[in-house]
Amino acid sequence: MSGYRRPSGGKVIERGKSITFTFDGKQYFGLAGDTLASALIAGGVSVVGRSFKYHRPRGIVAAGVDEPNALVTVLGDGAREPNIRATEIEIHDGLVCESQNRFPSLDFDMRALNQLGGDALAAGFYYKTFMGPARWPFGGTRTWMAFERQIRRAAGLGRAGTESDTSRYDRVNAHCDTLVVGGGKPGIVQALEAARKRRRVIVCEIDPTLGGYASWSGDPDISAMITQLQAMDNVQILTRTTAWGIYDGNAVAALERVSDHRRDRAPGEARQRMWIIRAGHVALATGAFERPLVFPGNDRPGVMLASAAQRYAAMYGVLPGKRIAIVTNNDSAYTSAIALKARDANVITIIDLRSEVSGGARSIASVAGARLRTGQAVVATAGTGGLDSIQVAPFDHRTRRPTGRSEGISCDCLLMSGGWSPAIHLASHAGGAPRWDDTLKAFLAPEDGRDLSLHGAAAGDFVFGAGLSPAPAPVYEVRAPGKAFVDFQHDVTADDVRLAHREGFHSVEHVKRYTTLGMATDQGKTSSLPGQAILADALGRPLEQVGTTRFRPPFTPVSLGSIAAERFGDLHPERITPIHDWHVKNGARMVAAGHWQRPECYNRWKESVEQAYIREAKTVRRGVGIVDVSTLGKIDIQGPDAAAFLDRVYTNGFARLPVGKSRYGLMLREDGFVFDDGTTWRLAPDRYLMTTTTANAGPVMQHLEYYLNVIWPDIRVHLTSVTDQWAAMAVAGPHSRDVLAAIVIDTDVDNLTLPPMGIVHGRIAEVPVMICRLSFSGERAYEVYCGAHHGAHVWNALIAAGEPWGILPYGLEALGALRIEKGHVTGAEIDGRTTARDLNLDWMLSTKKPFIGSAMMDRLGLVPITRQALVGVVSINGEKFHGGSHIVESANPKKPGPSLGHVTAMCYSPVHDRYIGLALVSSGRARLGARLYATDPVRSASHVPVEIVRHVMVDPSGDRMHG
Amino acid sequence: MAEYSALQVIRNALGGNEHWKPLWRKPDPKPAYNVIIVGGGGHGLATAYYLASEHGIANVAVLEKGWLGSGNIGRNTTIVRSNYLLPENAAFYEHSMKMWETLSHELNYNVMFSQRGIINLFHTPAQEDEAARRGNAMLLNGVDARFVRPEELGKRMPALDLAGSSRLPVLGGLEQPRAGTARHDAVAWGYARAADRRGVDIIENCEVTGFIRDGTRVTGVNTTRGDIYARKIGVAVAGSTSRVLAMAGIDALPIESHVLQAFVTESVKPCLDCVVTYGGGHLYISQSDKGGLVFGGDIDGYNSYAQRGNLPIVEDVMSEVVELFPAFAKLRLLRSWGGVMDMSMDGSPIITAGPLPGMYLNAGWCYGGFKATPASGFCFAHTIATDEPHPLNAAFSLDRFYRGYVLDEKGQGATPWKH
Amino acid sequence: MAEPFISTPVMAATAQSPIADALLPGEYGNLAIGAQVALSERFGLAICDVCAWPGLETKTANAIKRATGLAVTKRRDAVGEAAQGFQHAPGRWTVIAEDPSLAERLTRAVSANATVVDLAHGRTCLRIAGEAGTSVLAKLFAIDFAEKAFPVAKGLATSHHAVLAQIQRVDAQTFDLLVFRSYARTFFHALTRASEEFGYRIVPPRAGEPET
Amino acid sequence: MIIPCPFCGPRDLAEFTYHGDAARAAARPAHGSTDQEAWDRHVYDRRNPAGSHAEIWQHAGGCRSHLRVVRDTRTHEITETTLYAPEVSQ
Repeated sequence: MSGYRRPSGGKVIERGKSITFTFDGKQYFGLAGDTLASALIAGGVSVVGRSFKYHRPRGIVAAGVDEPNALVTVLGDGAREPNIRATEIEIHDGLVCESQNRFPSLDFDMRALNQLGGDALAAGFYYKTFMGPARWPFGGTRTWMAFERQIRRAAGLGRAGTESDTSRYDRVNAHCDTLVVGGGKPGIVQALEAARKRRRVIVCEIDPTLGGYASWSGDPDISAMITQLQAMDNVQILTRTTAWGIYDGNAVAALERVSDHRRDRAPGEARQRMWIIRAGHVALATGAFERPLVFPGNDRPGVMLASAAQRYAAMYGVLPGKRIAIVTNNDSAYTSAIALKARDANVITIIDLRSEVSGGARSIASVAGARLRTGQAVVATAGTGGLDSIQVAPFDHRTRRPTGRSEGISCDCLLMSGGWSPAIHLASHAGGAPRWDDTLKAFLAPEDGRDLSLHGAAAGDFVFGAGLSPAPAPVYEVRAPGKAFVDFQHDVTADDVRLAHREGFHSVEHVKRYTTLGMATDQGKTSSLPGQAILADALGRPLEQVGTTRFRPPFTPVSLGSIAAERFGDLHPERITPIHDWHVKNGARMVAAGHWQRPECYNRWKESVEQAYIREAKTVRRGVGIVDVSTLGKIDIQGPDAAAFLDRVYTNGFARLPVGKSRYGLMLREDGFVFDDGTTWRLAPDRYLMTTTTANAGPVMQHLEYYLNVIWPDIRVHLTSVTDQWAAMAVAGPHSRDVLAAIVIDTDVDNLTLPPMGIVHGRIAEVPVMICRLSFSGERAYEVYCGAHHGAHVWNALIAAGEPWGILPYGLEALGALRIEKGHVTGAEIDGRTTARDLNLDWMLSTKKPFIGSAMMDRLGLVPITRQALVGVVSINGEKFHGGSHIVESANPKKPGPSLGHVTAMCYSPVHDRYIGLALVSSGRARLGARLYATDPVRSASHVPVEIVRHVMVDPSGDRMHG
Repeated sequence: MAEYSALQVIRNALGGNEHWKPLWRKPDPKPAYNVIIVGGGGHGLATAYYLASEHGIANVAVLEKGWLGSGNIGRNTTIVRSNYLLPENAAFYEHSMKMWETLSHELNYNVMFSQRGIINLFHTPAQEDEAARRGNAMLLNGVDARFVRPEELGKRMPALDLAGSSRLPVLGGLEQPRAGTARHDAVAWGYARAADRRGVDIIENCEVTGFIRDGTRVTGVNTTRGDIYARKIGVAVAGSTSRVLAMAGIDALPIESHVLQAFVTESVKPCLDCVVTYGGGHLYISQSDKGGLVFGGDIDGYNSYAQRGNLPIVEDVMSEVVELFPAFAKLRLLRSWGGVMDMSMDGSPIITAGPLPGMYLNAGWCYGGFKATPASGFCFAHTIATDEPHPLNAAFSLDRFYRGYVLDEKGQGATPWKH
Repeated sequence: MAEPFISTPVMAATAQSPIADALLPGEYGNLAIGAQVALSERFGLAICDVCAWPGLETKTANAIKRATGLAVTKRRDAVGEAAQGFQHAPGRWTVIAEDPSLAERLTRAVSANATVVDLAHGRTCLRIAGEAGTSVLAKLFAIDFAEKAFPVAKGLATSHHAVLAQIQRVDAQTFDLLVFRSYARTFFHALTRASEEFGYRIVPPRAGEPET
Repeated sequence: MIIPCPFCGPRDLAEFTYHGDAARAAARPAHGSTDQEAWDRHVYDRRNPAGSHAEIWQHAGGCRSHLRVVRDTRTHEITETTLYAPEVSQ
């Protein structure tokens, strides 16, 4: 193409402010205000990319978001950003971009050989071949996968990076009475009207400046209107902002390109910002897209939309060629012709597919100095690299075919106009079917009753000038030999659409899926309607009955980073206990438990995790240890019916629990399976403190709230989450009482004052504490609760007090080892599929009262003794086995036979001096004493003989705990 | 019609592709059939195909209210896997997997089943044990499985952030190497063509508006194209199950309809060679042959028939993609869409005779229906033809819920939006 | 026999703020036109949740008024010199005050009309003040911060993803945020990050309050 | 989706958790009922209508109230929202 910059003109560029950028390694110059596209056209570049399938050279077709061809990769701050439309990149010094989908170079692309495949590569050819023989060695999916590898390499557009994207994305919530999408004239009119009524208004404009079509078509009123709008204090104007989706309740998602157009960013400034705008009313003034025409060779660089050329001339002072021809089916191209002429363009001819052309159009053609050829069509284009000439022939618009001999016209730029399609995308996101307007030959927005309106061209209100008609002739295709493209990016031709029809694909959705028409990065903004028209022709039905495919968010592609916004990397929410910093300072390996961070173990002397937890567990069994259990869910339960409420939600009784005592409780789901467990403390006749597992704190709270608010509103109970109010630490081991006795004041902690499950109040190092004698480990143990802000202080005091007895902190792994030895269940066993009986907790199922789940827990499938039940497993020869191993009967690891169950948890047991575990094994109780195998073929290939034992493997009588 | 082959493609190309025939006929409905299948999606078409091919019952009509394959068969994220924990599910989905491996040949239509592997990432020691439990279950059930260590993950997925946010580093993954992706629409078209070739009538734009009853027995359907009678009527309408069965007077089922969104980015050159799932949330992602990253997450979580979802899930899913692959922050979302899922009360499907005499039900696929397509059709055809469940679908009965024999792969109980 | 704590006042000598390490006084971010927001922690406050029994909401509001001097009613939240109170759920108030005996006074005042739960340790109170305050908060919360929708003294409950938060507007440009203590550190991090583009100042704790 | 919480005002979907059909909650068998069939129906069967659906949502990320929301499952249009009161559904 022989585009060039005029010596004057260009509304948005700054003459004299030269910008240097790099494209495919070569330096170019542009002007401030240029897009990459305008700068490349001004620089005489015609080939900007290669097409998806045939790798044909492609140039710039459009001037905005509808651009199908000119996609480049921006090489910014480390992370590559592929597939960005050159028409949307504002150039700035230091911009580096490269073309895509070409090898080895843009000018010479080996994969252009694909074109030699010709008709064999027509739509859907891959469904019919590449299957290979049905039998070995190339049977199954082998053949296809070999071909697929090649296909994948050839497909795809730009290349994604592998380096982390370090740029910042923001998310902002906004509220307004009226959201105006589109800052062209109709949008500004809507915004001003709403603003004058003192409504809160937000205006989103996709371009850097307001004005839209009015601006580049030279509307005399537009500057004043913009000034007026900018002066309103109740109007927020967001430029470079694309509203990309409308969701339920008029929640509109929009992307603001905050600083992509600059090299430098202020501290904290985002690259892009996602707006979520909740609008009372949405006014869409999104304009319309000009359609291309489908004729052989219409994809040659140098062929461009007429309005795009007009826009480049007006906004950037750039003309796309020295000899310009125009082909059209409607009057709007005449407006473009005269506008180009006004900017010194040489418009040599206008080829109109229509045989009848209005007087208005004729006179414009003559003013523009262009020879008017009515009833003619472009039947071929020619040129190397760019466009040199076109072939024009008489045309019958009913048959869509040329009727006579063609004539060559020398030109370096061909502008096309196939009429206009209103941008109704956002209005259709709710799913309503667009309505066909047979006058405008366009789909208009569905009426779906939401608080949403359309204005200007988006509503089909086209104004092309005095005496010009808004209605195109319903002909979009010239059927002549040669590839005529409907979807430029995806290389879908008119013949492909007809082939799809021939093969029985008669729905527009079928044609889209079979040919990939409209599935490219421009989402069919240019290709949809011509494609549908060709299908309608093939079906012999009016376009109205063919319909259009469904519009889906986003309106135009948006970066994943902008939608994820602040929600990744170091901004992930994380919960820490009051003692967190101590853990970190003292060598804890922290591990995630839901959002919580918990110590896994405290490594010393380069110990392994296993060495550390064994040491820690031994300390608890022989001396005394301390563990941070602040993560347990805690719920304050108050009210006259608190006891009755607990009796309903727990399987066991709580009404008769004395004040000052706690009890272990079990909850079922309504369907009879186990939901959660924990201890609940009675602090007063009408007040309990419930604890839940760490993982289920939230779900249990919601469960209780649901029953209180929805099912049993008469029960007078208040619930408050106090998880964060209390720091909690368990002191466990034979010397635990010694440690407490040494430091707790204001209460005794002897066996009489503080028996198992008893609760006392006292103070530790001045801090009021509440102590409950509870054991998860099976040792004598106490849970010390204090106000969370004092947690670290009390923890330190306990550590200091425990020094004479060698107190050590222990982490999750040791906690796990201790509980496995004792046979306590956790989330690994309460996995949503186990019953109380499965877990040997049937003793907790009260027969004296109903409770949630009691009606469903005795169903046929929940009671057979063949169900998997909780047992202990002990390694017979001392060999290590693993959590997640399955229990099998066969000694042969190669033929393990069916699974009888699995190991839910395992550890090295200091007490037994060997590896032990808990397992859910079918008919578990009947297998006590059996010798089976724990097999782990997927991970460690271990196949370890184990003995099935009772699940309580330490101190079954409870003497240690109660002593 | 001629078999599809490379030769055929070339021969036709030389003829300007003028001689290709429709994949399926467009017949008018006959007054009666042996079997009517309501629902022209993957499962319905597969059922019709296997009725004809396995049971010799070709006098079959498939009724589709819109265009063929307009439901979930064309809206899913195309993943095929059989990495299940529970033996009943494992047996069924593994059978399906084996059928997938030969499906293109069986149908003489390339469904592009690509066994690129699926990797479920794990991030904590507890998750590692969970993964081992599942992986071992798979191996013991005769399904392929292996552990993948971080070094290999890094090599196979250069953009994967192994360190994660440090809160959830990648400790490894459980891979099913034989799993992969297939071209979803092609499955519908392939089954439609193959069923049609065996004489099945595929009738599009034919909406069922009621059931014709003889006492309790269902003997036909009223449709927008007239009444059609049949000895047996199979219903395979996924998210529309409750709606359709309500016409037969069934006012409640263990099913809720929920919307699941799916997403695709712009095409890029190959950068993700397998299917990956994130253990720190709910995300599954793969790259299509065209180059787009295809992914999805949780269902939106409220009853819906709208085939579109809302922003909270969109944001959740994008944040998880970027969490795993920070480089992908700069890739761009091209399109999102929604499908209506028939969420069952335990997350597992229903393939059964009933609930009325003469009626057969295939439903409850949650968001796992695509990979089940061949086995679902195979078992449903068996159930319809023989009035007995195939051993593979014996556990997928309707009364299992009430009897307590639930197949709760996720352990979430009767909370369908959590499965 | 055990007796429930009515409250566990925050004792300056032994208490530790979860964000103490992050509260480094100074100015950060984009200071091209100076810091446009000030962030601080109001540490050591008494914080209570007061929940009325159905039908006794007015009596409970009156009791809060008696105990704190705050002009709260069933319909109005209040910001006073020594205390603040707002209804964050039907019949349910958050009351905060400097006075450590707040919980006891409230418990006495509401008697059988309501229940009181001490949350002095369970919640972290952050204050954000300044011109850009609402712009920062709009990044974190999907709440309309316009004064018409969110007038001075009003308080409400909302959330930033997993983090539940209660927010009270203290004056046109000042907000108090109550978040769960365990989330306070990451939340404060998010807050500072959201503030960076506006420039922010971390205000040191007032004299008499613990510094670390 | 925006749900107008009667106490808090319009709030984003993200602040709410779903609890399903309000009619089902209202029809829960009495505590202690041993009518197995009634429990089967309650726990497992759903009406799942396409159209107007009265359902329960909890404003878990706000005031934590349970709401009764009438919503069209085909369009997501919300026509009614009240604080949940059991008598409403009966």
